[in-house]
Amino acid sequence: MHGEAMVIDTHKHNADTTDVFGFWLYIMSDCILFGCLFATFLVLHSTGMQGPALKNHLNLYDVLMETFFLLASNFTFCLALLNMNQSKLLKVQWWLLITFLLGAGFITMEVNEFIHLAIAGYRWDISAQASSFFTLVGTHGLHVSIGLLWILLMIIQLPIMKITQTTKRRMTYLGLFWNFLDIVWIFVFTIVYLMEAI
Amino acid sequence: MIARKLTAFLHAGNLSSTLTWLVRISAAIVACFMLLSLAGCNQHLIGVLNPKGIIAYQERKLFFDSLALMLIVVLPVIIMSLTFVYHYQISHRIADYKPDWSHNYFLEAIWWGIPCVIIVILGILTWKATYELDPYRKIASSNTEPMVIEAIALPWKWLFIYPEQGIATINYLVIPVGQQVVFVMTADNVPMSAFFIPQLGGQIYAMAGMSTRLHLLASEVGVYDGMNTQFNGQGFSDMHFSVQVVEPKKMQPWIDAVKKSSSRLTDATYTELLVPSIGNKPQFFSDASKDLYKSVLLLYQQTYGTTHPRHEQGKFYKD
Amino acid sequence: MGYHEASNIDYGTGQKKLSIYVVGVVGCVLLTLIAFWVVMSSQLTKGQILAVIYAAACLQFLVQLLCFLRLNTQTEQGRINVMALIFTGVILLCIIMGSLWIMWNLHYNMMH
Amino acid sequence: MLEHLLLGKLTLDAIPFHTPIIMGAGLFMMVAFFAVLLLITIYKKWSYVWNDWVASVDHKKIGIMYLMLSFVMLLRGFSDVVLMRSQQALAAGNAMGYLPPEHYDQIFSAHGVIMIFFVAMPFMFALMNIAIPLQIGARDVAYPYLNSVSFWLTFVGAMLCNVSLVIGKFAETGWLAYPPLSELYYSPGVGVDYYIWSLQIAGVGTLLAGINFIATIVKMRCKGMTFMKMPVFVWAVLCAMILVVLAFPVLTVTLALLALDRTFGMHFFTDYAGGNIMMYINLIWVWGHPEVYILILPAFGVFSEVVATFSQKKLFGYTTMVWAIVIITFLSFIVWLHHFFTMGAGADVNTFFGIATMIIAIPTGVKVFNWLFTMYKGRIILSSPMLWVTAFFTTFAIGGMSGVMMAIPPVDFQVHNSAFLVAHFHNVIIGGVLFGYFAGAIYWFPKAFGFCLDEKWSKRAFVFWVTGFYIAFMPLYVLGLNGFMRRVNHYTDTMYQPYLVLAAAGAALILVGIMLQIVMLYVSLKNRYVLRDYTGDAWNGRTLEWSVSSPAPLYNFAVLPTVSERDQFWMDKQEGCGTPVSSANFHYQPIHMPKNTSAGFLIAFFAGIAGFALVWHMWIPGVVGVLGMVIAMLVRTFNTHTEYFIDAETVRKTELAHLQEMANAR
Ligand code: HEA
Ligand code: HEA
Ligand code: CUA
Ligand SMILES: [Cu+2]
Repeated sequence: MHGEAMVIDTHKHNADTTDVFGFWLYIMSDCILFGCLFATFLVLHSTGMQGPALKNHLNLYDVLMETFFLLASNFTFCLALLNMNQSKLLKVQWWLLITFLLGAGFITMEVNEFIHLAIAGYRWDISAQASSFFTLVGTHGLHVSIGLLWILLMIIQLPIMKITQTTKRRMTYLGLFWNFLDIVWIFVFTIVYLMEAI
Repeated sequence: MIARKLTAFLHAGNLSSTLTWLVRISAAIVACFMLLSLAGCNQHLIGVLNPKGIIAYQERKLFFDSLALMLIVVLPVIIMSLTFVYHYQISHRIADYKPDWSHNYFLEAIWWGIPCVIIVILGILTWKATYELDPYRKIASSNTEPMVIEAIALPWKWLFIYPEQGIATINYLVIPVGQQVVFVMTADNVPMSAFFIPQLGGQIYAMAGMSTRLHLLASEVGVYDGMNTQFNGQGFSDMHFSVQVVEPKKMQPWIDAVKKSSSRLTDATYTELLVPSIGNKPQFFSDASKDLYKSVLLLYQQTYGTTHPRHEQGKFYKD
Repeated sequence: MGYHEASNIDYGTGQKKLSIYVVGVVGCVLLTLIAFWVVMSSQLTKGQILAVIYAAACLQFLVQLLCFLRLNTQTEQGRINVMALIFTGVILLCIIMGSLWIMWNLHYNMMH
Repeated sequence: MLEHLLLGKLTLDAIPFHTPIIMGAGLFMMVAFFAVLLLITIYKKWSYVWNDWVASVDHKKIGIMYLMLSFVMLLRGFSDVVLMRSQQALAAGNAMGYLPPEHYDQIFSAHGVIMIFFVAMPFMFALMNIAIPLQIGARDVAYPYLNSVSFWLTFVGAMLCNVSLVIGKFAETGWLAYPPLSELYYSPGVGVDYYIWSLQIAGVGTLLAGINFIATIVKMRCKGMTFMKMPVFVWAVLCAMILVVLAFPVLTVTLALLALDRTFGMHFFTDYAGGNIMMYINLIWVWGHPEVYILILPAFGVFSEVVATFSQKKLFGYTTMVWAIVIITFLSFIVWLHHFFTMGAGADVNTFFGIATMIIAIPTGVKVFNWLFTMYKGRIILSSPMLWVTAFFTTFAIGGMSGVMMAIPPVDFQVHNSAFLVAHFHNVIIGGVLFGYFAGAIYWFPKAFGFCLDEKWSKRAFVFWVTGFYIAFMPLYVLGLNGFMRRVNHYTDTMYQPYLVLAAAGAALILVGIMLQIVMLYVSLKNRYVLRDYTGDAWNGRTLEWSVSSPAPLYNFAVLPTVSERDQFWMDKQEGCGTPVSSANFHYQPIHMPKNTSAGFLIAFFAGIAGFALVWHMWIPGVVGVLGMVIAMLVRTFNTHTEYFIDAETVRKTELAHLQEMANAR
């Protein structure tokens, strides 16, 4: 009995891993969210009713560019994490900034594409296929934008709060989130863009 | 034995009043089920309990078969729950108390096993019946080719088109006895609806831009109630129609009579029908276009952009 | 245990190593390019193209899981994470495949 | 322009001045609301209410707030029931009753939504919050702050749903808002938007709570409590929460797509332009079927606890119980099509899903048998929780049986959308979920409030509830088989009327039951000193929550317990060392606890503003709401002082006081 009482506080000692586990669960639920969007996209694209085709408006080289932006940002974020472990605050911020820029590049290109499509007459309210395209890609884009805000927040917060258990944990979350978005993009790239182009 | 136990329940002096109530309740349930089965011979019944078509007969049979099959376990469960609660009450001071007895392979095997067996039997029944009674499937026991009737759900009324005869009706169906009929259906300017004639057989949804089918075969002459079962707005409760099952030889005279009707199903009359209305009386049209059904389907399949193809037909809801 | 040991908290997210990240990024770039090339300029049939791009996507998914997310079963937390992922994957497959199967059948029945 | 951005579609016309019933109800609610605010002000309780409740992150208090939310919503849900039942009893033949379709349609839609989302779900979370951390020997849930966010989101969702009563209207579409009926073309009003946004907000709250409880159960169990030593309630909740995390995102997506259709003219579920209504129906049931098992699994958990406790016997077949729950969890994801057999997917699909559905009867049946044999050779104390369990067996067996019958597609073709279906699901939901939660509420009431409920009134209420239930719903089976459909506002065939009058009488009996429950609450509150539970172990319980005082101290356990057996507390009591900490000069330690925060309330508050603004297309308030949420979250992230210590002396005093009380009680 006495021995156990010496443990100051079990709540605390679990807290960090509990936290990340919770975030992991959130990501699992996000997987389902994207899964449903993919299913809807596939269903709406496989029925006979077509409407205007997306294929004619696509520029796949741009999409390839976007893919590489996202991939590169993922890599730079990992570098930020590496430096976080070695407690090099300035370098962490530096890599975060690069990550942010790459991500921002991705979003800019995507928004650009959307505007182009809309101008060319492929608007979200023209057909179910268009709706599902804009919604699936847009939801991913929204997630990336939230990720960007979060990266900004970390860039500001890190010098204030320094590298502590708390900020490390937050960086771990953010890493999971950012990575997850890249994984979703693999499937967006394949299912939405490549399949459309065949 | 069970009955004796039950009466013992009711008369036992030390019984708490609550328990008495419980027993009365279960008696009430039994009464309910008796009522159900007795109800079968009541001529006023208009549901599946009083079937007038091949499909409905089989569906009722399936209903009672599965009920009987399941009662094999469910009745004992109900009886056991009441007896156990009664018997092992602490006030009864039964010496037989085994606070740690919590595991027995044999017993557990039994209650995994028996439900499994029942579900396997039920599953096989289901498998066969689902294919046999598939609404898309021609009724095998009849060697006639099905007569085609196109049904369009309109805002709170049904339009029936007899394409081969070139006539149409509102909320009124006449079909021959002993001959299978296939209803091909869709909806226009109304949300998803469902077509159902309980005494003849099951139901199926009708949706705009899509075409579902339902095979039925009436086996007795009579007048039956048909209805929409899927809630589709304010006029839902009144979306009933009348089904006349007649001798085959009476079909032609009726068709001829309708053909003499002065109103024809033109584009203009159809447009009027698209306006929401509740509780329509039967109407008859002498001349119905063969392509109407197809064109309604296509309209929904081929309209793109932001305006609903029927946006001119007036607001669906009085807001 | 207490605060002092906090530095080796078990996030279940594996060890961070530059070399592995580099392998990951190179792998992903290659797989992306392969898929892209197959679509844009190869002479394969449609079925074959589909097979290749799906295979590339799945492979890249694995590469990302292993090299970036550093998913592993070395630690307790890691195992729980993997389990959660697998269960989610199974359910996701049920939902997506089930929906497609159902919708395909409905559609088939309603267009004929 | 500015006016449009500020007020959107909202005008004074939105308030139904011309309908006295609604205005009366709305006025009553407003008066009650302001009366409460006034009372708080008069008694100068604002700081107490704000600091100790609104800002609380204590799972015990959040549990109580969930319970109160559920109770208030029950009154709304039941008033809907009274209207529906009386309308259907009256409107036969040429009579049209007193509710025109546009009201009646809102009423059954609101009833379904409120009962499922704002009565049953909060009730479930109430029981979970009250019991789970205590049962697994933890100080709190994994994320106390998130717990508060979840509660307030649920609360705000419920409020948004109720605002529709006074400002605008509610959906007239049924509780699942099938398109195209719920699309802008067929439902141009704001009803469906209220539906979407109140469920969206409450849904996010539920999802977060689900994550929270999984993390709690997986990571926070006390030493020695392996998975196979958890109480069955904990298992049931774990699985239900897994269902939440995997199913609720589907609801979020489905409603979001519908919202996109309605707000931005997209075409996911329109009946033209390639939209696919069948996909909505498919998706909503991918969520909807697991949802009903989310409700029933915790009830199964409660039954397991209650049966074992009141039979004073170990739960029979623990391992199979757990496996049954796990199997049900998985199966519930592959049966959703049974809700639309009649859509016409063909025999292949129908057969598969029909049989998959039936299989669920096997693990469920196993559970029933295990409960039965827990009672067998036990010593049953017929307290009111046990009475509810007793009633559950019969009711659920009937309801489950009718469910299995509908799992046979050809049978379903006949009873789908009929009163038979209505009878089925009230049978399982009331007889399973509600009876179970009632049992749980009475069982854990002393743990949450420190005193027991009055047994006599409790039993009286029980009798009326159960009889009322059978009289209200058995006639519906007969009606359904006779071609009486659900959601009808009136009917021409007067043959149905006697059955519907009977059903209305049953609902009246239930009403009496509910009133008796309120009397029970009142009487118990009045006699709370007599009914006080000094020992902390009101029922001679088996699990850890009974080893601490009632109500549990802020920190739950002075020393986190260690277990080596399933019913550790029961075993300890058998060996005569019931309370873990029994020595007065024990060496207590300071305890680390999360601080209260009003961030949860604020986030939810702004979410409510955003939701209301989205309903009415008020873009400026919408932006304000969203920004408010984001800022509240950001500010919270900069706050590093979120925890504090309860010093050892306070712990010691609290514990000694409890020991003293126990000694006195003896
Ligand atoms: C949890 C779910 C739930 C519950 C409890 C109930 C309870 C009741 N329901 Fe309801 N009902 C639904 C879910 C529920 N219902 C749904 C989903 C629909 C479909 C809607 C649609 O068509 O779209 C429906 C539809 C529905 C209809 C419409 C049928 C039709 O379509 O024609 C009717 C008709 O009378 C009805 C009756 C009743 C009655 C008499 C009760 C009463 O017997 C029960 C009274 C119960 C209570 C008043 C609640 C009990 C109290 C609590 C749970 C909280 C207690 C809290 C504390 C003690 C802290 N219900
Ligand atoms: C808590 C809620 C709950 C629960 C637990 C269940 C449980 C079950 N439900 Fe129910 N159901 C609903 C809530 C619930 N349902 C709701 C709300 C709807 C309608 C929604 C709407 O349309 O608005 C619905 C609708 C619904 C339908 C659709 C009908 C239709 O729309 O046409 C079907 C069809 O298969 C079905 C089947 C089942 C089955 C097979 C079970 C099984 O899990 C039951 C298993 C239990 C038992 C079988 C009893 C105990 C077992 C034994 C005593 C052992 C022996 C038994 C056998 C061997 C058979 N349900
Ligand atoms: Cu309904 Cu295709
Ligand atoms: Cu279901």
